[in-house]
Amino acid sequence: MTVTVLLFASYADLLGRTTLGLDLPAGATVEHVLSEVRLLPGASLLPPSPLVAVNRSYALRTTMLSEGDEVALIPPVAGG
Amino acid sequence: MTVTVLLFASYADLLGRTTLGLDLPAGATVEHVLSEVRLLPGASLLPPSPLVAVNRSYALRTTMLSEGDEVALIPPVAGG
Amino acid sequence: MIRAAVVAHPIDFAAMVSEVAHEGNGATSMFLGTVRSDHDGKDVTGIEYSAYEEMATSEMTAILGEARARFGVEHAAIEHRVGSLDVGDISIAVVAATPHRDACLNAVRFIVEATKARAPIWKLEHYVDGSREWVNAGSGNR
Amino acid sequence: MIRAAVVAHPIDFAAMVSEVAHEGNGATSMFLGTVRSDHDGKDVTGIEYSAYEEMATSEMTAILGEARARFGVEHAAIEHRVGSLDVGDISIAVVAATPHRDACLNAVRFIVEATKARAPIWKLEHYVDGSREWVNAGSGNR
Repeated sequence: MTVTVLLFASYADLLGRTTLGLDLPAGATVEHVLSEVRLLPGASLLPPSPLVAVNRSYALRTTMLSEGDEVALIPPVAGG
Repeated sequence: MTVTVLLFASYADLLGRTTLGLDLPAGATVEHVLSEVRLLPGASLLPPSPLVAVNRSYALRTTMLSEGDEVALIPPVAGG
Repeated sequence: MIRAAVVAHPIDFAAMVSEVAHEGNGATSMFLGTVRSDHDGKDVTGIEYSAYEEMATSEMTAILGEARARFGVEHAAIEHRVGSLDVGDISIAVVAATPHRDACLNAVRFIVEATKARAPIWKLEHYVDGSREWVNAGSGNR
Repeated sequence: MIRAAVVAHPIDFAAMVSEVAHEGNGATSMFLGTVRSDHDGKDVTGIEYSAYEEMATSEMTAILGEARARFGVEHAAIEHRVGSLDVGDISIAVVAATPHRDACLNAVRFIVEATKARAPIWKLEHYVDGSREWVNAGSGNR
């Protein structure tokens, strides 16, 4: 299945991109996405446990993904 | 000595006036003013211990007065 | 700057926000009191506010000074309107601006509550049935 | 009504106050966040705000719903601006109106704090020396 990964702010700067398509095995979780992202150049500076959202809601590392899901890595927020 | 008494809101309605000049003996206190005011028609409906201000600051019943002081009886406030 | 006033004209809260603006401030908090259409179940048509104006001004100025001492608020303003107000009209506006948010949020609450408790201001409510009543603080007008 | 939005234009807080007005409300509370000229001692020339807009909007909408459940706030709005802001520009505005004052004062504080904690929004500060830095929440930007 295919999921779209979104990167923002400092994470987008680190990885030099704002979006990424990933092909994952059925039953893949958020953890799988993080493992794939860590293979990218620049990913060594990501924190050990970045916040993640799936389809615009905060999610766990164990959250199961489905075809077409939008998975976002959320840097420390600083709104206001 | 002469002091000016100011009445506001419900107290002005009760006593039918907003101001009153009083001639008091030297050394008179807020208590003297209250005693004089209680002689006015309508004063029986005043509360036993109305708030009083002297020269625009809240004062005690024992506060001593001076010539020309402005003594105000302050009904329960309801600003905002 | 701090400024307190009793005014007889409509309150321009946007102008007050501009007044407390300062490039060192990252947070502005405001409170508006408005005339409600009901009070303790009675239909209100309007409120006549009156004040011991000189004392109300000096009491509100003192309250702003206390807010400065307690919360470090250097930029704050308060206006209380007097006269005949209709439903929806603004009776009181308090604004405060500070570098960080806690100070201005706390200060505005303090200023509003102290003003309601201490400023010599009164309101005569007019009801749909033609009756009028002096409102007693604490009788449901929080 | 409750309404949350991420906007790319200057925030019109007076319009938001009008938006939450209702004749049953006697109290309106507002918070504005503005760009400060300094942050942890560094001179700031401006801030670039960015957001995961769809999620920020849904998260802020959820926060307004929580404020309704907790404080009974039926009329509230929040706007967060994105893009390049100068010192003094408004980055966030929260307004809430309720019958009595405690509810709107508490609700505005809750909404501001929850939004800062949860909405996926980031700021890149630009300093006088030409450097830029992603601001980490909790590093002095309360």
